[in-house]
Amino acid sequence: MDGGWLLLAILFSSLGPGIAIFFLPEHRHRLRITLNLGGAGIKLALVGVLLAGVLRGDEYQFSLPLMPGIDLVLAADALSLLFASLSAVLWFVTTVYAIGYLEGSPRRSRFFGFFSLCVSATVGIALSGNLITFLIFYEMLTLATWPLVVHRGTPAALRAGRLYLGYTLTSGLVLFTAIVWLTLLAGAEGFTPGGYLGDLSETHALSLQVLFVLLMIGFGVKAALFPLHSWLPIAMVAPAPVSALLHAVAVVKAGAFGIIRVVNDVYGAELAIELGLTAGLLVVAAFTIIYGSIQALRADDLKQRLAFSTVSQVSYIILGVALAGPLGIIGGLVHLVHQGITKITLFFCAGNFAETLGIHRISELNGIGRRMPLTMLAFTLGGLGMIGLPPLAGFVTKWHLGLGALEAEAHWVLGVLVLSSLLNAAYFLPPIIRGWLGERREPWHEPLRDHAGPTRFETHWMLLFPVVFTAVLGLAVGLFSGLGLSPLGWVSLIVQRDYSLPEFSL
Amino acid sequence: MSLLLVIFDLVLLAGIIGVAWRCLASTDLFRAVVLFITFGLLLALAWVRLEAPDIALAEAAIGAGITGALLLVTLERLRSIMAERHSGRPHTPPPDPSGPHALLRALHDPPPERHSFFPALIFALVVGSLLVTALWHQPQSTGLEPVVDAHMDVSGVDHPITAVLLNFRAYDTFLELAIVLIALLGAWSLGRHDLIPARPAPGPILPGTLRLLVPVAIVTGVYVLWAGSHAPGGAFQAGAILGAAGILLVLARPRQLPMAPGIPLRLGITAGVALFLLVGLYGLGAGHGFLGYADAWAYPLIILIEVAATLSIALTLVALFVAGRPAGDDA
Amino acid sequence: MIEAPETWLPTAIAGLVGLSLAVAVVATAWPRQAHRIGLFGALAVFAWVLGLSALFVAAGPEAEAAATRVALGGWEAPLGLMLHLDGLSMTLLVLTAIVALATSLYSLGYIHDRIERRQFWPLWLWLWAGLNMLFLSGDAFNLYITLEVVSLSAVALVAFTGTAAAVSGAVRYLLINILGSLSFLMGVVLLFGEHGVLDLVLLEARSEAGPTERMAAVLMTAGLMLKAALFPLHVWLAPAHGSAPAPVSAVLSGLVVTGSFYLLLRLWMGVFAPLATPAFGILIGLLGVAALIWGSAQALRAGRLKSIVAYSTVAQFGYLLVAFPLMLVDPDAWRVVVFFAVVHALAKASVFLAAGTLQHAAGHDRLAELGGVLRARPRTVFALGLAGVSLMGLPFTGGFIAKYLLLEAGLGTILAGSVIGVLWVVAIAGGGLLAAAYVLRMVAPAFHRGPERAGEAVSPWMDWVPLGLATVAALAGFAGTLTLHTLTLTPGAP
Amino acid sequence: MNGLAELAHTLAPGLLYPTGGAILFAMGLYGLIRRHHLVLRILALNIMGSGVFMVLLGVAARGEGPPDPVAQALTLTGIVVAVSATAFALALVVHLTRLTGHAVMLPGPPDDDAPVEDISREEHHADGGPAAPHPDQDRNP
Repeated sequence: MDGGWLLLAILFSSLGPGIAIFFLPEHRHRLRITLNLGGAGIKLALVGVLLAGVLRGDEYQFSLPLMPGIDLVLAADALSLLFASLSAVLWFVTTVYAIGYLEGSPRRSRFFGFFSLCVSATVGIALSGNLITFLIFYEMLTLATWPLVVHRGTPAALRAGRLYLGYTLTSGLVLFTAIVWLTLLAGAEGFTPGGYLGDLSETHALSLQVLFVLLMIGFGVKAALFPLHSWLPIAMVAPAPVSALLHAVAVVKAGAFGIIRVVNDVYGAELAIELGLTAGLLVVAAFTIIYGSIQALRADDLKQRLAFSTVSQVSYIILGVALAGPLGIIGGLVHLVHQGITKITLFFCAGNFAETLGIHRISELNGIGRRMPLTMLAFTLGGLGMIGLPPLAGFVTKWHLGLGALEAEAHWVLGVLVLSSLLNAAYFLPPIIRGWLGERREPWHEPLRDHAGPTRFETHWMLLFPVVFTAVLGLAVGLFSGLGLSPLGWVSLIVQRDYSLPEFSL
Repeated sequence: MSLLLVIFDLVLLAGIIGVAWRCLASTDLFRAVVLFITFGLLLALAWVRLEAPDIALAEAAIGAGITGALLLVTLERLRSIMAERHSGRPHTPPPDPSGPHALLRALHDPPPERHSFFPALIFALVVGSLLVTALWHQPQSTGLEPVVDAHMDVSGVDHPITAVLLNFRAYDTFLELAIVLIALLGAWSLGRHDLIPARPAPGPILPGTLRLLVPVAIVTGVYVLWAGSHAPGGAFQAGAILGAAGILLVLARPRQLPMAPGIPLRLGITAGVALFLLVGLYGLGAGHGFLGYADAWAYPLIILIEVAATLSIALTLVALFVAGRPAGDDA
Repeated sequence: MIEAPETWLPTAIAGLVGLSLAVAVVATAWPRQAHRIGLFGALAVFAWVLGLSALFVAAGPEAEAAATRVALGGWEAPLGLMLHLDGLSMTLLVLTAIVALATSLYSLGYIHDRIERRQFWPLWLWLWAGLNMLFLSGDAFNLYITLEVVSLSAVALVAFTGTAAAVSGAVRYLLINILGSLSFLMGVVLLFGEHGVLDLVLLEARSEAGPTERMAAVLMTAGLMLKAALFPLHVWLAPAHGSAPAPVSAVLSGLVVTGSFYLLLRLWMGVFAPLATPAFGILIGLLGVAALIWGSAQALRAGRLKSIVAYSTVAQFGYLLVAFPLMLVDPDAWRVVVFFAVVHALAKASVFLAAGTLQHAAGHDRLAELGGVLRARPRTVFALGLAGVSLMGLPFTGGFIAKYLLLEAGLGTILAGSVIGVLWVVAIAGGGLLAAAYVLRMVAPAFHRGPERAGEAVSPWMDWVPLGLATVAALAGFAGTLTLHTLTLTPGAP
Repeated sequence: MNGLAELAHTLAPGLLYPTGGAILFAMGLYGLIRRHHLVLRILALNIMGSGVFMVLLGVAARGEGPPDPVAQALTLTGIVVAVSATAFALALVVHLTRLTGHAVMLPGPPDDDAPVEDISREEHHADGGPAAPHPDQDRNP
C-alpha cells in the first residue's frame, strides 16, 4: 500500500486538469494551456519518481474494493512503467502539438478535456494491477476517445466515430464477458509474471483456449489485428494530434499492451505454448504484418498509408509476444516504445504538411523537403526507422525479433520479417524520395500563413518542436540502445525479472 | 327456507350479471350509465344479503349515487363540448379527422369490431374460470372476525367495522381519505371548472324538491355519522349523503355556482386528513404508536376524526362533481 | 447517553411516514407556499431517510436486528397493520430520497408559473409520500392503497402539461393503473380468502403451492407488470412518460416503475416463493429478452428525445426480467438485480432531467432539430452522456458494476450447466450495445458541425441538477459494497 | 327433497357470491378490451371492481359465525377508492374531449412522436385549461 498515493497522483495529474478544463469557458485560453502543460509536466515528473522507485525495487500498490470480489487495483511493475513512461512523454509532446494545431479553432475545452481523460485512461491501463481494473480503464479509453475522433463534426468524422464505437464497444463486451468468466474460474487475481492459471490447465484446458480467443478478440480490435482492423484507417478523419495519440500511444497500444499482459502475466508463456495458443497468435500477427504493409502500399493518402503501416507495425509487438521466448518478448516490448516514438513523429509530420501547406496526398509531396526541411528530415528519420535501417530504432526491434524467431525455431518468421521490411521500404521510400528529390512546379498553397500570419520557422513553432523532439528521441533510442535506461535496457530488465534469467548481454 | 334464499340469490346474481352485461354491451352511453346505476342498486341489495349493511349503504350512496351523478354530469359535459365544436365557433380547432361522426362518437360507441370478439372472450373465460376454480378450492376460513371480536372492548367503539376502519386499520382509512383528496387535486390541476353543472334547471320542481330534500339529507347524514360508532354507518356514508345534498344544491342554482373562497375551501378539503394526521402524530409522540390512541381517548378522538372526515368527504365529492378548480383557488 | 439503534428504529420508521405525509398535507392545505414547503420538506425527508439508514445499518449485522416491523396504532398483525423495514426497503427508500430531492430541486426551476406551482407541488409531495409508504408497507391490502396513492398522483402529474398528448397519455396510464390495481387487489382477496390474514409475513408463513397462490400470483404479477410496464404489458409507458413534464418523467421512470418492480420482487421472494419453478423463470427471462430487443428497437427509431428515454426504460427493465431465471439458479443474485434497478433509476432520472432542460431550451424535443441546442449546452449533454454511460454499463459508473455482477451471475448459470444461460449472457452483454446505440443517438448531434443555439434561458437548477444526479449515478459504483451489505439485512431473503 | 337441500347447502352465499364476483370480474375485463369509448371503459373497470368486492364480501360471509368485519371494512375502503379514481378518470376524459374532440381510446400503440409542448416555458400558462377555449367561463357571479 506504500506509495499507492503516488499511483493515484499520477492518475489524477491528468484526470483533474481534464475535468477542470471541461468547465472552462472557451476564451480562457491561457488558463487552459497552463492546466494542460502543468498536468503533463507533473505527470512526467511523477512518473520519473516512480521509475526511480521501481528501479530500486520498491513495491507500489493501491487497491479499493468496489464490490465483494471486485477490487480496483493499481500497481507499478517494470512492464507498467514501460507503458506509463511512454504515455507520459508522448502525451507531453502531443499536448504541445495539439495546442499549436488547434490554435483558434472552436471547442477546445471539450477537446482538451477528453484529451486528458484519454491519457488518464491510458496511464490507468498501464498501472492496472488486475484484469478488471484493466477493463475499467480500457472501456474508459474507448469512451474518452470517441469525442476526439468525431471532433471535427463532419459527416465523415461521425461515421468514423460510429464505426469506431461499434468495433470497440463490441470487442469490449467480448472482453468483459471473457474477464468475468476468467474471474469465475480462477478468482480475481492480480497480474503475476508467469501467469496464474497454471492450476487450471489440466481441468479447464478447453475453457482456457476459448477464453484466450475471446480475450484476443477483445484486445485485437484496438490492436488492429486482422480482420478486426477496419476501423483504424477510417478513424483517420480525426485531427492529427488525435491520430498520433490513437496510433502511437493510447488506443492501439492499449490493445497490444493487453495482449502482452494476458500472455505474460495471466496465462504465462509456458501455459500459452502448452495450450497451443501462441502458435495461432503468431500466424495472425504475421499475416497482419504482411497484410497491413500491402494495404499501405496501395494508399495514396498519407495518413491512410500511415494508418495501414500502424496495422502492420503493431503486429510486430504481438509477433514478439507470440514467439513467447525471452528474446522475442524483448523485441515485442521494445517495439511498443520504438513504434510509438517513430509513428508519432510520422503523424506529426503528416499533420504539419496538411496544416501548413494543405497537403494530404503522397503524390503532392514533390519538393516539400525544400519548403519544410526540418519536418521532412524528421519524416525521413521516422520512415527509415520503420524500415529498420541500422542504427535506428526499428532495427533494434527487428534484430531481436529475428533472434527470438530463431530461439523459438520459427524460421518462417524470419521470412516474414524480411518481406515486411521490403514492403516497408516500398511504401516509405517513395514519399521520402518525392519529398527530397521531386520538383514542384506551382507555388505552395499556404493555409496556415493565410489565417495565422507569417511564421518564423517553416511552420508554427508548437508544431515544429514536437516533430523535432520525437525524431531526435527516435534516433537516440536506437543509437543508445545499449544504455541501461534506454527502452531496450529497461525491457531487458523486465524480461530478466519475469523469466528470472541471469544477467545476459546481447 | 334456505332453498328460497338460494333461489333469491340466484335470481339476484342473474339480475346483477345481466344488467352489467347490458351496460357493457350498450352502444348508447346514457343507457349504459343508467344501467350502471341500476347495477349499483342491485349490488346494494346483494350486500344486504351478505350481511353487510354498511357496505350496502355505502354502495347505494357512493357506488350508485355519487358515481351515477358523476357519470351523468360527464355525459352532459361531453354533449356540450361536442355541440360547441360542431357549431363551429371561431377558436375551436378543426374537427377530429378520424371520423366524420365526431359528435356521435362523443355519446355513442359503435359496436365493437368482430375480430376482437374471440380473443377477448377466450381471455375473459380463462381468467373467470381460473378464478372460480381457485375460489372453490378455498377452505371455510373465519377470517379475522374472532380477532376483531376479542379486541372490541378496547377499540373505543361498539361497531366492529368502525373499529377496524378507525382504530385497528386506521392507516388504511387515512390513506383512503388521502386518495379522495388526491383525486380532487388531480381534477383541479386540469384547470378551472366550467359551468355545465349550473345549466338552468328544468322548471321549478327541482328547487322546490330541494327545499325539502336538503334538510332531510343533512339530518340523515348527521345521524348516519353518529350511528357509525355502534351501528351501520360512519364517516364515508355520511360524507356521501351530505355530498349528495351538496350536489343537489349545486344543480339547483343555475348560473350561480357559489364563489368558493380559496383558503377556507382548501382548509375544508384537507381538514379530514390533517386532523387524522395530527392525532396520529400525537399518538406517536405519546407512545401509543403512529395513529394509535390511548384507550380512554379512543372514542372521542374517533368521533372527532369522523366529523372532520365527513366534512372533508362531502366537500370533496361536491368539488369532484364540479370537477375543475374554482377561480378562488388561484387567487 | 446513547441508546441502541434498535430502540429508535420503530419511532424513526413511523416518523418517516408521518413526516412525508405531513409535508404533503401542509402543502395541500397551503398551496400558496407549496414550493417552499416542498423544498424544506424535501430536505427534511431526505435527511430523515439518511438518518434512518444510518440507524438501520448500525442496528445490524444480524438481519433480524436491523429489519424492523412497526405495529401501527399498537395493533400487531393479524389485527392491525404493520410497517415493515428491511434491507430491500431501506435501499429503495434511500434511492427514492436521492432522486426525489434532485427532482424537487429541479422542479424549483422547471415549474415557475405561480399557478402551476400551486398545483404541482402538493401532487408531487403526495407521490413521494406514497412511494415512501409503499416501500414501508408490510400488509397486502395496504400495499394496494399505497399503490393507488402513487398511481393517482402520478397520473395527475402526467396530465399536468395539459396538452392533448399528455392528457391522452394520462388517461391511458390511469386506466392501465386501475386495471393493474384491481388485478392486484383480486389477488389479495384470494389470498385473504385462503389464509384469512393480510400481513405479508404471516401470509408467507402460510403459503404453499396451491391453486389460490397460483391464481393470486398470476393476478398480482400481471397487475404489477402492467404498472411496471414490463414486457409485453408496456405499450402505455412511452406516451405517458414521454409527454409528462420532465421532473415527472424522471420520477415515473426512475421510481414509480421501480416501485412496482420492488413489489414483484418482494412477493416472489416471500409469498409466492413456493411457486417459482425453473420453467417459470425461463418464461420470464424470455419476456425480458423480448423487452430488451423491442424497447431498444423503438428507442432506435423514436423521433423525440424523451420518447427514446422512455423506450429505453422498457428495454432496461428487460434486464431485470432476464435476472429472474438467474435468481432461480443463484438465489443470491437478487441483490444484484436490486442494485441494477437502483443504478438504473438514478441514471434514468438524470437522463430525463437533462432531456427536460434541453426540451425547455429548445421548446420541443424533436431530435432532428435539437442539434443547435445540444451544441450550445455542453453541460447538459455531458450529464446526458454520463448517465447514458451508466445505462450502457460502462466503467466507472454504477451501471458497470451492476452489469458486471449480472454477467457474473449469468456465466455462473452456464458453468452450473444451464444451456439457456448462454441466451441470458448474450442478452445481458448485447443489451449494453443497444443502449450504447440509442444513447449515441441522443448525444451525437452535439458533435455535429453546425450553428449553436442556446435557446430559452434555463434556471441554474435545471442546468446543474441533471449533472449532479448523473454524477451520483456514475459514482454509485463505489456504493456497491454498502448497498449489497444493506440488502443482506433482509430476513427471509436468500 | 334431500338432494335439493344439499344443493342449497352447496350453493351457500359463501360460494355463490364469490363465483358471481369472478364472473363480474371477467365480464368487466371483456368489456374493457372490447369497448373503445373511455366512459364505457371506466364503467367496465368499475364492474371489475364490483366483482372484486363481491368476492371479498362473499368470502367474508363464508364462515358459520357473523361475517368478517375486516373484509367489510376493506370493501368500504375499496369503494371509496373506486369512486375517487372514477371521478378523476371522468375529469380527465372530459378534458381530453375538450382538447381533441373525441373520448375514444383505440387499441394499439399510440403515436408517441406527437409533438409535446413544454410547460416550463414562459408563454404557456395553465390558467385553466378548459377556460382557454371559453373566455366567458371563469366569470363567476
